[in-house]
Amino acid sequence: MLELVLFYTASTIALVATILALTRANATHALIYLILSLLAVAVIFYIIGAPFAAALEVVIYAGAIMVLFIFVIMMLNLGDKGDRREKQLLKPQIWITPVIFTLVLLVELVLVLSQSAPAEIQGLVTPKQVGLTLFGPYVLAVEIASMLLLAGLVGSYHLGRRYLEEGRENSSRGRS
Amino acid sequence: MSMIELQAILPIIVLTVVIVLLMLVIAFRRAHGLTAGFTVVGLLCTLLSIPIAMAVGEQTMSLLSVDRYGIFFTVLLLGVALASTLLSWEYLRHRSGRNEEFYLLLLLATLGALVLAFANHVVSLLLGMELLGVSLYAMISYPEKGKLPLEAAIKYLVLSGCASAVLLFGFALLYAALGSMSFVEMGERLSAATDNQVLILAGTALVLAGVGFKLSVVPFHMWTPDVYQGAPLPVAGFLATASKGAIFAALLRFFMEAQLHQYDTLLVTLGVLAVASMLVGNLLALQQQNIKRLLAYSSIAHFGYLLITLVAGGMLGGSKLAVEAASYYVVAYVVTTLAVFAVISLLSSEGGDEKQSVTDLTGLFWHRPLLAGILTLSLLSLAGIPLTAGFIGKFYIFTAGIEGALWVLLAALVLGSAIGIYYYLRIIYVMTLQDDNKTVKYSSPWLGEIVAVLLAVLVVWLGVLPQPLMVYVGGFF
Amino acid sequence: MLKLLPLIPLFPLVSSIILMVTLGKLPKRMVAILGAGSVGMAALITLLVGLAFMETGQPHHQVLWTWMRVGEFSPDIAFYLDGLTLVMMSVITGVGFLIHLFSTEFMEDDNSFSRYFAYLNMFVFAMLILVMADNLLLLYLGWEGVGACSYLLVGFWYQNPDNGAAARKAFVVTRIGDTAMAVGLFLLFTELGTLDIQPLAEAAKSQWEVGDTLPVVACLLLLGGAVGKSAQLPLHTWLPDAMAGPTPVSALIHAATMVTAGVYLIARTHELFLLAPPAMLAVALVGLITSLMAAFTALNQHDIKRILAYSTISQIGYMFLALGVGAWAAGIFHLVTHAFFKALLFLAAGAVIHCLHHEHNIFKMGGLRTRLPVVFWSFLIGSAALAALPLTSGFFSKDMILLQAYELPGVGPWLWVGGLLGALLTAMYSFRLVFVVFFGETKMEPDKQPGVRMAVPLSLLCVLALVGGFFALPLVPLASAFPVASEHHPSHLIEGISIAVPLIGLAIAYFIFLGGQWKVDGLVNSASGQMLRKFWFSGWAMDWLYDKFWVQPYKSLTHLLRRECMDDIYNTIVKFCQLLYRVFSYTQAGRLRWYATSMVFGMIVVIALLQGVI
Amino acid sequence: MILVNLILILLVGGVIAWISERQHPNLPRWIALLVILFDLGYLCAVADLSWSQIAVVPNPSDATTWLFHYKAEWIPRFGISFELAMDGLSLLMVVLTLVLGAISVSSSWTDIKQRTGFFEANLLWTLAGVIGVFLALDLFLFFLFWEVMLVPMYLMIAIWGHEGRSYASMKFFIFTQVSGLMMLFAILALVVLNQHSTGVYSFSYFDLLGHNVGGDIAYWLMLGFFIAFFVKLPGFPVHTWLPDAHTQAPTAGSVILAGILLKTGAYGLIRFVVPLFPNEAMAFSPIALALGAVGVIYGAILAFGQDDFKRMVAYSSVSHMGFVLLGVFAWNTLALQGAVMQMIAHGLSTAALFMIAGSLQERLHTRDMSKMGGLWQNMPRMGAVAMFFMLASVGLPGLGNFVAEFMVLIGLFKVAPWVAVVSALVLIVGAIYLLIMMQRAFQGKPNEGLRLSDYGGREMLTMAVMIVGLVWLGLYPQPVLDTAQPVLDSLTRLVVEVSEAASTTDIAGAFP
Amino acid sequence: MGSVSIPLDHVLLLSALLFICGLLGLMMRRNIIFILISLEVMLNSSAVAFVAAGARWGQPDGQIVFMLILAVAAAEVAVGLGLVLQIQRRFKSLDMDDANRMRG
Repeated sequence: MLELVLFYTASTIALVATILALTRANATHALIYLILSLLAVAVIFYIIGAPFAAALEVVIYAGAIMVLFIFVIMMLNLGDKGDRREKQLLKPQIWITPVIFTLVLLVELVLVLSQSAPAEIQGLVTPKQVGLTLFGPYVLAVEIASMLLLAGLVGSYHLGRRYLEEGRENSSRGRS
Repeated sequence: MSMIELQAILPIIVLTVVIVLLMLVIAFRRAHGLTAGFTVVGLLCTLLSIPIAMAVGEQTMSLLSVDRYGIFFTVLLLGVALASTLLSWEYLRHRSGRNEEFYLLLLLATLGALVLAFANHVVSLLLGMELLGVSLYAMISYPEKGKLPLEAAIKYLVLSGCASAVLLFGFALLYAALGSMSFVEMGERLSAATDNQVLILAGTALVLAGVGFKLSVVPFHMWTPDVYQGAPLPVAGFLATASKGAIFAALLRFFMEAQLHQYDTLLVTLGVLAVASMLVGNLLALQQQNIKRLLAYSSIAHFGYLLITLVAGGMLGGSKLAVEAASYYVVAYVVTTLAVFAVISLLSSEGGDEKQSVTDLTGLFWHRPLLAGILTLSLLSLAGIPLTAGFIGKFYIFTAGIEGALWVLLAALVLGSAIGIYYYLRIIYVMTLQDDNKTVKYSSPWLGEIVAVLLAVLVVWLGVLPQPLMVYVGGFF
Repeated sequence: MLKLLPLIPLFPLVSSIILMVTLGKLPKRMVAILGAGSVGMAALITLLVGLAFMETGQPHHQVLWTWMRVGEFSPDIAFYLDGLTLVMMSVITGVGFLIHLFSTEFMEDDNSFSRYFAYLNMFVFAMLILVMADNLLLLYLGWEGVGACSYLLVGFWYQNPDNGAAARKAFVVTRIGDTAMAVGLFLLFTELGTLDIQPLAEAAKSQWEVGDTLPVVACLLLLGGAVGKSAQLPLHTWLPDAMAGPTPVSALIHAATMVTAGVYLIARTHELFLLAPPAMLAVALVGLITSLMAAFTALNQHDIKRILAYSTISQIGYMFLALGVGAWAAGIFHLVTHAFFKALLFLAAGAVIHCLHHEHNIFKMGGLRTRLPVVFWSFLIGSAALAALPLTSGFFSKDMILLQAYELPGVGPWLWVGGLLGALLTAMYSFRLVFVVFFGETKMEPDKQPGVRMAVPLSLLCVLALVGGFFALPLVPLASAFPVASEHHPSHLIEGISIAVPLIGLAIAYFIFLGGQWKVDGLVNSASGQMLRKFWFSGWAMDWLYDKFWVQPYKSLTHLLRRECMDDIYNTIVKFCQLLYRVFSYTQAGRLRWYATSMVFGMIVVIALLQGVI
Repeated sequence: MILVNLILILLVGGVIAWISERQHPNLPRWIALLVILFDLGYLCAVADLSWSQIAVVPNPSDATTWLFHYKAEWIPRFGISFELAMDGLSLLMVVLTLVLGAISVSSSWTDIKQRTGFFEANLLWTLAGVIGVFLALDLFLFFLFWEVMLVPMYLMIAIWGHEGRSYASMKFFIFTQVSGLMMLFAILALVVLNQHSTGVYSFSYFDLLGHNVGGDIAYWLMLGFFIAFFVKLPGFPVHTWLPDAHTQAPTAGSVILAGILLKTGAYGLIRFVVPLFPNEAMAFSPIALALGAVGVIYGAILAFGQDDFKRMVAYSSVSHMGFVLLGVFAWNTLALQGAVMQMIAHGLSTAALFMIAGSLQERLHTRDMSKMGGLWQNMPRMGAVAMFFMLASVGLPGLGNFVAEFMVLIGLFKVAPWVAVVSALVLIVGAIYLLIMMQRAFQGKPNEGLRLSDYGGREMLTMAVMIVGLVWLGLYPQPVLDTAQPVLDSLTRLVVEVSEAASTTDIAGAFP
Repeated sequence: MGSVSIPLDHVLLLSALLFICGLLGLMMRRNIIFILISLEVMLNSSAVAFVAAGARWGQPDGQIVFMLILAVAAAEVAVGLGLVLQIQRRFKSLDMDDANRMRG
């Protein structure tokens, strides 16, 4: 019972936090809400028997990836000046079509899920199991994922280096 | 993993090793020619490893299955990568900036494509797709000047990420309903499953939407022209051929192994998407003045044609003819499209702005007859004129469609082709115009020209003597 | 001797080809010798062949080669010689030769002398083929060939657009008839399985009964062809305009030979017509009405050649009348005499025109009797024969026709009365012409006199016109060709009336146009008189009618269609595609949010489709 | 192998002509001319046919009874082979193609001044494609030639055409291509359905002749073939590509288009549509005949409305080719022979008219007849030649066109008298536009200021060939008729057999 | 914890809701940072769905996919943020509505 209550509470928090995150004008605020949402999701993972996933959610998602965002936001030094235009969110022509579409999609998905055969969560999957499987049948996936990360690395390196180099050029030009 | 399995995935291993080595090479010495040369050698080594891999016969592993089908696409994709490398070299040679990482990204993307060709599992599909995608984001935005590549890259990144999420969500629903992520097992459970049909269909729909995006099928096609236009020419070529080809290969395998064809509504959906792609794609290209955008629209239409084979395969209960048709068409499309991109990219190999407008081709027939000839040939192949690969492809689709009695789809195919001829011919016509103002001396990018000529030869060879390839692609699944 | 038959058309053909190929490089003298000489040779051989034929009297059939053979359809290039053919050939080569001779002088000053003879020889060739043909297809070849030559010659002086228009009109209007004839040939072949004239007649007789529908249809179609070629109602309008050609051409083609081809055709296929009495009646009526209409019109014209043209129409009407009443031989007889005197008249008119600075208006002439005596006498004799004054050639032939018409049970007497009226009018207009041109005061001085090459043919034709009918010479060979008419002599009263009527006409003409005793100005100048006059002058407003109901509608139709309305269909498709292009292009707005929205839309659609909701 | 060589010679000749341009701009012309003449000579010398051979009635489903037959494996996966065969009909068409090919080279002698090499190469390749169409008896191969010949033709119009060439060439290509796709569709459906009943794929004409596809679907397949050929023919209302293409093409292009390319459509009707689908074609024939008659008249009416000389001739082609349609769908020997004759005669006469139009344009730089007039004065030779071909087009007996039209009509009259009567009206309307053409261009007041050169020796020689040809066809067409006769006999027999078989099993009643 | 029975539907529903939130953000926001955040939300939602599905079958596979999704997200975000830096420099704006040079 407790789990159920916990689950619904966490779900509500996750949803509300997400909605708040996506409606903020300020990027930093939004990120905070998003981290809140991720933490709530981690709770849910824990409840449905995936403690390893819950840990990763907190450590990597909320911890590492979100920090990336925050770094960039800080680097860009985003002030309030960019946020003025976000006020347009309130204009109907901006939100009416997306909202209608999402509502339709929501109805579709809800209908689908409500018609699916009832099934229940089986229970705990221990980190050990996960580890064994990961380095068993999925060992190749790990290797490929490493390559994926390498690709991300090389890509961001290229882009970021350019950013830095150009920034240096600009500043030097500004100086001279 | 057993040795045999390792031997079977040797191409992937070799390519990975090459990537790592290339990184080291770049780290030690930054030299454009060296990097490109190393890339070429690496790709050739990968190609050479294929016979070794094939020596152990077909191997099905938990994530990858190395079979004739996968090998076939591997060869194709490696070929594309090889050609793209050479074209990129010609293209980047006269452009400033650090070019070495480009080849790294190219190889990473190729690796992703290879994984897709072998993927028989949701996880490998996901990883292959993402590896391909992430490398492409960087490749698209590679040029250091200009806003368009950035715009293209961010559009592609956001939309592709969205598509990935949709695809994953769909797979999650399928997984929730079936309890397995291996295609074959999914197929087995699918035919056994009686409940949860709704969930399965919803999952399939989302998967279709995700893959449809990557293949730029209408209505998920919007990104295509913008990304093509913004991407550097060799990248656009790679995107149009390797990326789409690999994803289609994976989709086809998923479709066949998971036996999705038992759902009539799926076939109807595919049919609707096919018709929409054929018509909208061709119509959008009708008066397009930018060649890259035009090719983007044309590729939308071509994937509409390709979907016909899936529908036909479904109607016929997964017939070999449909797979054969699809495989052949992919090859024809890839070779032809690559040839087109090769020519346009070579025209822009002088450096400076890319030759993107149709009017840039004015009089090409008279000052660069070789390239113009190749371009004409390729355009005719895209239009499906006989003696070219494109015609045999279309022939296959027609045959498959007739076997499946898909009259409406074939009617749309005829209609689409009719519109298609117009814009392909328009380019050919522009090339034949007299343009005596141009007295510019062109350097001759001979390496790239060799690639283009080889591609043209392939286009003709596939169109004139298709029998060997037909026999090969007839043996899948 | 009979084997020489193919040589007859060959001479003019070869001559024509030589003249065409040399393209006017030959000296005029050579051209003249070739042009006239070849026809002369043809005439000579005709004479020889004719004599040989008269010895036996048996029809001669000669196949040159198979033209085309597809199954049972196998028309040959073959000639058939019987009395009818012989008569026609004689007229064509004989009169033709004289006219050629005349032309050598008449056309001497023309730049296109060689072209003229090339055409004229070609015409003689085609006309000979027409009459010698053994089958209807070959006949059709000649038939069209003469039409083409007529077109070429009418438009000979091509620099004047009016001549071109006249030539086209001649060609197209006769083509209408030709088309009917062609359809007739289709019908005959489909029904009877052959186009060879003799077997055709046999087959028709064995397969069809008198009064069947099919022979009537077939004969009416053939009549259509004849009507077109022979300028009968309602396809007569081209002939007066065809006078735009050189006058000897008018003499040869539009008086003596080609325009009588229709008569020949009907005579040739008379065995078919015998199976179709309604068609026969139609022939007679067409002939009679045309004859009267043309005569009225001739009375009102003031162009010398147009008068003769209407006169020709009128006379051919007589021939049709003859054919229609079954007086085959009489019809052909009139054809022959008509060829003599009408050729004479045209040549004489040509001489007048030649000597009077190409003046055509008779009211600008006058008093030429003394200025051009040879021409005057020629004209007088010709007119006399035309008016059928007793003892001239025209008298005998026309008399025969009228009498045989009278004989016809039923409508016969009515036809006879009509014929008489025509005869009266003929006498009136022909002598009106003579009186106006040759008598009275001289209004214009001739600047030259006809030379020998003009005078000789005129003289010879004078003789023929006078005595050509005297012995009923042409009737001899015809005897074998047609069923013998009953030897029943009508009463003397009838005969007497027939003789008197032309004389009355002559008298009326005298009183009105020469003596001036009868003042008809008041009558003519009254409102209704003017209207009638205009009506007659315009040839009963036929041209106007055709223009209004055929030419103008056709022109507006072509004008309407010329922009190719079928393209509108395809252009609409193209426009539609372009519209779609613009619409779809508009969706490619370049906005990321919009693209994402479209993806969501796609997802909605795909889910709905897969769940079978849509 | 003879048949393969026939095509190869032209293909290789094209390449040589192209290359030779570098030596001298005049060289390609000579090479092209010699190649074509050599091909013609090769056909005559190597083929070495006697009349007794030609007189053998070929069995439509047995290739060995044909004059020549060549077959090589090509794509066994689908039962596609490289199969060429020649019978009397194809022989006639091939000879016509080569003769008109030589004529078109001559006609473009001075017309084309730039890039002669590539031009002649395209010309030769077009000819090769057309000959391929006339010889191919594997349906796949046939389609291949059918499509491929468009490309060089397209280039000829697009590169060397007149002011509106972009539109015209595009239209030409799209019309033929789209209709070709329908044919491809029909071919494949036929093959697949045949495969369903026999178990093997085969594209061979000889195998497919006896297919047992019946019912509605056969009717649709017949339509697929029909549309492709009908567009090419061209028939009303899909003829509209023709006036544009013919008008804008360079002279040689017009000559080839009108003289040869249109004939491929007619050939296809005779060779494929009716023999492959006898019952369906016969059921369709009322519509086809109606379309043919409308086309005949419509073309003539529109020709009258044109100011553009070439456009007028183009519409006259529409009108004349309507006769071919009539002849084919009347489907008796007489009408068929007429159709074959019409193909040849029209080839010559229209080619000549286009050459005249081309010469006029070359000299006057306009095709507008309202700007001409009185040209006879300046160019009597051209005038005379024009007059001859005008009369030939009018259908003057003694010339080829008459024989053709008469046979078509007389054959048609047996089958559909009223259609024949309506079509016969073209004798009148046809005369109207041709005469007015003559008037507007050559007659009337000459423009004194013009200094125009008349036809020279080369042009007169070319014209003489065609004049002699037409006269020969008009007066002694028997050799042509005899050559085509056995083929047509066998085809008509085939149709009769099939329709008799059908009437016993009463399949014919299956159509609405 | 194995005793609890949380209906799978509800977890999936949650993930669907999150997913739709992400989509909505994607469709409505103009700031590229927010668009990337929306993307993360969507990826996360599908991760939730996978974990739930894995839990439903008692398999570790769902969690493994989740981990891989983490890698994917990391890689995408890395490149994405690199792009954001460049865009800020070139366009002087993060508003994606400004980046619409290519159209038609």
